[in-house]
Amino acid sequence: MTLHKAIKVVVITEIIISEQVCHTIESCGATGYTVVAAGGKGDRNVRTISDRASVVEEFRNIKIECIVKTHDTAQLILESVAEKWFRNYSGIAYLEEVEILRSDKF
Amino acid sequence: MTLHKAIKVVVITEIIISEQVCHTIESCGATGYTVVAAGGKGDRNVRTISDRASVVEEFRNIKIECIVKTHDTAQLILESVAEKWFRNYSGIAYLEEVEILRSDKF
Amino acid sequence: MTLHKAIKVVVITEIIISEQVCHTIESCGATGYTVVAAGGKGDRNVRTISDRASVVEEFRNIKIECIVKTHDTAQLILESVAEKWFRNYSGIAYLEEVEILRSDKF
Amino acid sequence: MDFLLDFLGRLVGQLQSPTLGFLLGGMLIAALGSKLQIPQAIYQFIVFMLLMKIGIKGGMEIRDANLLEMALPALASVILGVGIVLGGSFLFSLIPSVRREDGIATAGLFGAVSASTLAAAMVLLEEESIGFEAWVPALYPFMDIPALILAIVLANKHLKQQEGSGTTVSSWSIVKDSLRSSAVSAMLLGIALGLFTNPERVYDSFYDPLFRGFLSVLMLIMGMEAWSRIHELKRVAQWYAVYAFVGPILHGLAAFGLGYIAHVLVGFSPGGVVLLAVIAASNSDISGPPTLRGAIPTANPSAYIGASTSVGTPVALAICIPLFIALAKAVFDL
Amino acid sequence: MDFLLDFLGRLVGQLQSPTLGFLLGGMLIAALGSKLQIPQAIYQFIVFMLLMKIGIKGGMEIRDANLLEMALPALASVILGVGIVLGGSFLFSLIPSVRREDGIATAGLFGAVSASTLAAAMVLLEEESIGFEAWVPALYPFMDIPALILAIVLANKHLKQQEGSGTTVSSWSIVKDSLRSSAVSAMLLGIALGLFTNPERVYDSFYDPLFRGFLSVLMLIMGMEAWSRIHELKRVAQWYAVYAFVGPILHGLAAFGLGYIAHVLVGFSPGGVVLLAVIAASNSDISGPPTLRGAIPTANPSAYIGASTSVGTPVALAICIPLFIALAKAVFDL
Amino acid sequence: MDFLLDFLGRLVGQLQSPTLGFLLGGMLIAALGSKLQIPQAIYQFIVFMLLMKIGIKGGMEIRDANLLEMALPALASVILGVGIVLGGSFLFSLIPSVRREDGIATAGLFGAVSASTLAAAMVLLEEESIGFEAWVPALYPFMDIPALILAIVLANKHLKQQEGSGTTVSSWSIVKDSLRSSAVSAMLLGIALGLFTNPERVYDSFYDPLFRGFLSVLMLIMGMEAWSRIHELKRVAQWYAVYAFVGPILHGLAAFGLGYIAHVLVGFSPGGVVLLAVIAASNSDISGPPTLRGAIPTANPSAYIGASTSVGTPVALAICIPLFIALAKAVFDL
Ligand SMILES: Nc1ncnc2c1ncn2[C@@H]1O[C@H](COP(=O)(O)O)[C@@H](O)[C@H]1O
Ligand SMILES: Nc1ncnc2c1ncn2[C@@H]1O[C@H](COP(=O)(O)O)[C@@H](O)[C@H]1O
Ligand SMILES: Nc1ncnc2c1ncn2[C@@H]1O[C@H](COP(=O)(O)O)[C@@H](O)[C@H]1O
Ligand code: NA
Ligand code: NA
Ligand code: NA
Repeated sequence: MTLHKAIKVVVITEIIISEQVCHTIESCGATGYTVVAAGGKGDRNVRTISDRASVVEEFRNIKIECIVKTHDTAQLILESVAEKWFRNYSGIAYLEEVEILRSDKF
Repeated sequence: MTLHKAIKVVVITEIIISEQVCHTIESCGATGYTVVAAGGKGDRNVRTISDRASVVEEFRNIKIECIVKTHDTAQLILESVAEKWFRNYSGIAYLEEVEILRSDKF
Repeated sequence: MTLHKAIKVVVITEIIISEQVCHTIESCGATGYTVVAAGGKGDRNVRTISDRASVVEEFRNIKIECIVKTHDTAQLILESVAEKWFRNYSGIAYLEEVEILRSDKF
Repeated sequence: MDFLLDFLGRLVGQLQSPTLGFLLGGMLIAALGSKLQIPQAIYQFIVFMLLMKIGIKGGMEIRDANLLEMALPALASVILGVGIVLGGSFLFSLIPSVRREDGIATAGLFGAVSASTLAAAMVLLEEESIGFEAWVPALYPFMDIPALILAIVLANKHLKQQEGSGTTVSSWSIVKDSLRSSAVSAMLLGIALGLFTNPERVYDSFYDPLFRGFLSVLMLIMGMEAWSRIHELKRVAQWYAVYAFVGPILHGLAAFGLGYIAHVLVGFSPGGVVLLAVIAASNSDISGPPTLRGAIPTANPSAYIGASTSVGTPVALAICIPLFIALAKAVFDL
Repeated sequence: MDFLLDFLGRLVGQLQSPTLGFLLGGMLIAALGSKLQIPQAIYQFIVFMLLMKIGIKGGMEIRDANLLEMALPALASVILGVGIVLGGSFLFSLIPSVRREDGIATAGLFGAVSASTLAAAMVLLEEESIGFEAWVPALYPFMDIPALILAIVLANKHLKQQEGSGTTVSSWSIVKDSLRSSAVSAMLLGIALGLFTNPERVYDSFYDPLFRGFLSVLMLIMGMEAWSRIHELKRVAQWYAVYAFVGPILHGLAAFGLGYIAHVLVGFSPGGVVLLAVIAASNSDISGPPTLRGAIPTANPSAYIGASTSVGTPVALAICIPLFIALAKAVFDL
Repeated sequence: MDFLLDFLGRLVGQLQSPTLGFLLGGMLIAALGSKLQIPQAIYQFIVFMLLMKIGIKGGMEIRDANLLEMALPALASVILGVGIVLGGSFLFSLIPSVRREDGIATAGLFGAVSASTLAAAMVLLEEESIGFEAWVPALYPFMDIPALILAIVLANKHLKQQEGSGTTVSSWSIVKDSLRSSAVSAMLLGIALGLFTNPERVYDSFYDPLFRGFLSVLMLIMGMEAWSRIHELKRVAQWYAVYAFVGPILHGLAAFGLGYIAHVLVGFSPGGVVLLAVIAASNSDISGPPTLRGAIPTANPSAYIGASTSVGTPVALAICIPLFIALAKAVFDL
C-alpha cells in the first residue's frame, strides 16, 4: 500500500478549556482528535499528573492531537487555537509531518 | 555522537484489544513499545479520559508508540494492524520520522 | 503567520527518576516540558498503565516531551539524559522535527 | 383490580425507598447537567464490596444448607438464560432494520445478569422482611454464563454462514472468561471464603454494615450512566428501546412462573422466587459488554449498551423489583 | 478581659480537637516534606459523602420545619455574599499593585462558601452540644451563588470598560453553572432525597457514622494543600495574604451580627448563628476556582488560589470556628 | 512432639482465619487468571487507614505509658535490623551467581518492615486475645530505618571499591527519606495525633471499626500481587527464593529470642514478643522498593521485589504469624 503525507497538529493547554478547544479544532475542519492527560512546566506554572488529592483539581493540562490532510488546515487550526485561547490560558501548539495509510479517513 | 534516522509507528485504538495489538506489533519485529491512556473522537464515538465512574469502562482508547529502525518494518506494522484490527474496532495509525542515539537499541 | 522549525526531544523513562530527568533537561536550556504517564515494554520489563492496585507502584514509565529551538540544544539534552540516567535506569530518547508559531516562546 | 390498585400503591411506596430514590436522583441530576462525579476507583470498589458481601453471606449459609434444594432453581436459571437469548434473537431476526449480530448481542446481554440489580433486590426484600435461601444469589452464574456463551456461539455461526468470516470460538474458553470476569470471580471468592474460613467478624464489622450505603452510591452511578448513555440509543433503531423496556418484565414474569413451580415442588421460598425473577429481568452491566465486544466484534456496541444501560437497567430496578415484590405478596399471601 | 481569657482557653482546647489537629498535622507533614498522599478519587468521594450527609439530614428535617423561619437567615446570606464581594473588590481597588480583575476574583472566592469548612463547624458544634436548625447548612447556596455571579459580572464590566475585551456573560448561565457544580448539586440531591424518600436506614448506617472519620481525612488533605500552595502566594503581592487573614474574621463577625439580629427577631438558634458566621468566613475551595478560571480568564489564578487555600481556609478552620463558638457561648450564655 | 502437633493444629486453625484466607484467596484467583482488580487509589487509602489506626492507638496509649520499658525492645529492633542486613549480605556474598549489590539490596528489604504484615499480626493476636503494649507497633521505624540505611551504605561502599562509580550518600539524607516515606510518616502522624489531640471519638467511630475489613481487602491485594510477580522471581537465581523462604522464619525466631530476654528483664509482654518477631520476619513492601531503586540503582529490582513480594511476604503472613503465636502459647503458657 502507498502511504500519504499528512500533518499532525498538537495542542497542549489547560484541561479546563479542553472541550472548547476541541470545538475550535473541529470547526476548522478536523474529522477527529485524540486527547491525553498531561502535566508540565512552562512560563506560568507547574502542572502535575500525579493522583495526589488536590483541592483545585481542574488546573491540569491536556494534550490534543489531530491529524489533518493538508498543511493549510493544520496551520488554520494552529492559528485559530492560539488566537482564541492562548492570550488568557496557558498552552503551546505545533505541527508535525506524518504518513498515513488511507487518506479518505481524515 | 551521531544520530540515526528511525521511524515511529503510532496506533490509536480501543483499549479492549490493546494486548492483542501489541502482540501484532511485536510479531512484526518491534523490540519494544510505549503505551499511553487516551480518549478521543473519530467516526464512531467519543471516548473519555476522565476518572468519572462509567459502568462500561473498557471502551476507552490507548495510544501505542513503537520505534523501529527501518521504514519497511514500520510499514509492515501499519498494514498488519490495520488489516487485522481496524475492520471491526475503531482506530487510526500513522508513521513519523525520528532521530535516535544508538541504533542497536531498536 | 509564518511557521518556524523547532525540535522536540522525547524521553521515556522510569517515573521514579522523573523529577531528576526534568531537571537535567532544564539545565540544558529547555524553557518548558510536558509529561504524560506511560507504560511500555522494552529490554528490561513490562510496565503497566492500569489502575490496578500494585504494591510496588513506582515502577511505571513517564514520557517527557520538550520543544527547543535548535538541533544543538536538542542533541545536548539527548546526550545528557542518556549519559546520566540510562546506564542504571531503563529508558529511550529521540528527536522529532516540528513547526511552531512563535519562536520567542521556546 | 384490587391487585392492580395494591400494586400501584406499592409502586409509589417503592419509589419512596431510598434505593430507587438514588437511581432516579442520579438520572435527574445527569439530565440537569450536574458535574457531580463519583470516581471510577470508588465504583469498582463498591461493586467488589457488594459481590463479596453477597458471596461471603452465601458461603456461610451454604455450609449447613441442603444443596439438593438448589438443583431445581439452578436448572430453572439455565433454562431462563438460554430461553431469553433464543427468544430475543428470534424476535430481533424478524425486524429487517436490525442487523443479525446486533440483535443476538443484545439478547445475550439481557439473558446475562447484573450484580447491582441483584443487590438492590436483596435490600428491598430485607426492607419488606421477605426471607430467601442464602444460596439464591449464587444462581447468578447459572443464568449468566449460558446466556453469554449461547449469544457468542449464535453470532459466530451466523457470521460463518453469511460471509465465512466468523472465527471458531470454543465454548470452554467463553466459560473460562466468564468465570474470570471480575464480577463472577469476586462472588465465587466470597463464597469460598464464607465456606472455608470463619469470616463472621469481618463480615459483621465491614461487609454487611456498609452494604446498604454502598448500594445507594451505586444506584446513583447507575442513574447517571443511564441518562448519559441515552444518546447512544438514539443512534440505533427504536426497536432496541422497545425490547429493553418490555423484555425485563416478560423475562421476570417467566422466571416468576418457573420459581413458583419450584415453590410448589421443592418449597422454594417466596423471596427466592422474587430474586430469581429479578435475576432474569436484569441485564449484565459489568462483564457482559466487554465480553461481547471482544467476542462479537462486528456487533455495534451502541445498540446493546444503549439498550441495556439506559432502558433495561432502570426498568429492572424501578419497575420489575417493586412489581415482583407486589406479585409475591399477592400470590404467596404475605 | 474575662471573655478574652475564656476565648484563649477555648482556642487552645479547640486545637486539641482532632478536627483541627488533622488540619495542623497535614500542614506539618507537608512542611516536613512527607510523601504521604491521599488519592484524588478518595478526596472526591469524601466530599461527596459529606455533602450528601449534610443534604440528606437537612432534607429529612426540613419536612416538618417551618420554612418561614428560614427567610430572614437566607436574606442575610444573600446580603453577606454580595457585601463581601463588593467590600473586597473596593478594598483591592485601592491598592495600585493589585490588578483590578485579580482583586475582584479573590473577593468573589471569599464571598463564596466552602463545604468542608461548613462540615468541620458542624462536627465541632456537635462536640460542644450546641444545637442548630437542620436547614442552616442549606443557606450555603444563598451566599455562594450571588457572590460568584457578582464577581463575574463586576470583572466583565471592568474588562469591557478598560479594553473593550470583556465578553457578555449572562447571569442566568452563571446561576446554572453554580447549581450544576459538584458541590451544590450533591447537596441539593441530598436534600431532595431527604425530603422525598425515607433514607433513615441508609443515613443511620452509612452517611452519618462515617461523617466524622471522613472529615478527619479531609482536614488532613486541606492541611497538606494549604502548605503546598503557599509558593503560589509568594508570587503575588503580599496584600492577598493580609486580606486572606483578616477577611474571614471580619466576614464572620459581620455574619454573626446579622445572625444575632435574626436570633432576636425570629429566634434563630445560637448554633445557627455560629454556622452562618462560619459560612461567611469560609471561601470556596471546590467549585469556586474553576468557575472563576473559566469566567474571568484574565485574572491570575495564583492570586486567588494561593490566598484562599493557603491562608483563608486555615484561618476559617483554625481561628474562626473556635472564635465564633466562644463568642456564641459568651453572647448567648451557653 | 506435642508442641509440633499443637503447632500443626494451630497452623490449620489459622488458615481458617479470614485474614490468611483472604491472602490465599488472592493468590488463588490470580493463579486462575481472574480479572478482578482493586483500584490503586483504594489500596493507597487502605494502607493510610491502617497506619493511622495503629499510630493513633499507639499515641493515645503512650500518653500514660512508661516509656522506659520501650528502651530495651527498641534497642533489640535496631540490632535486628542491622543484624539481618549484615547476615543476609554476607550469605549472598558467598554465592558467586549473585551480584553483590543485588544481595545487599535484598537483605536490606528483609531487614526493613512491612506495615501490612504488622497489621495482620495485630488482628490475629486480638482474635487469640493475646495482649501487647500499645507502643509495640511504634518499634517499626527502629528496625526499618537502620536496615535501609545500612543496605544503602554497604552497596555504595562496594560500588566505590569495585568500579569507583558509587556516589556518596549521606546517611542523614536516607534517614530523612525514610521518615518522609508515606508509611512511616503516616504512622508518626497518627502517633502525634493520638498524643496531642483527643481523637477518641473519631478513632472509635472510624479508624478502629474499619480496621479489620480494610485489612481483609489488603490481604487480598497482597495475595494477588504475590502471584503476579512470581515471574520476576523466575528471571533471577533460585537462591533468592530460598533466602526469601527461610529468612523470615530465622529472623523472626531471632527476634523472638531477643523479645524473650526483654520479657525476662523488663516484663515485655508475650504479645509484644510475637509482634517483635513478626516485625523482624516481615519485609518492606511499600516504601522499601522505591527507596532502594533510587539509592542503589545498579541493583536489579526483579531480584529483590520478586523475592519479597512473591515469597517473603506470604511466608511472613501465612507461616510466621501462626508459628510465633503457637510458640508464644507454648513458651508463655497462655
Ligand atoms: N518548551 C516546551 N516544551 C514542551 N512543552 C511545553 C514547553 N513549554 C510549555 N509547554 C507545555 O505547555 C504548558 C503551558 O505552557 P505555558 O503557557 O508556558 O505555561 C506547560 O504546562 C507545558 O505542558
Ligand atoms: N483525525 C484524527 N486525528 C487524531 N486522532 C484521531 C483522528 N480520527 C480518529 N482519531 C482517534 O482514533 C480513535 C478511533 O477513531 P474512529 O475509528 O474514527 O472512531 C478516535 O477515538 C480518536 O482517538
Ligand atoms: N522500540 C521502542 N519503541 C517505543 N518505546 C520503547 C521501545 N523500546 C523501549 N521503549 C520504552 O522505553 C521503556 C524502557 O525501555 P528499556 O530500557 O528497553 O526497558 C519501555 O518500558 C518502553 O516504554
Ligand atoms: Na437476565
Ligand atoms: Na464566604
Ligand atoms: Na524485617
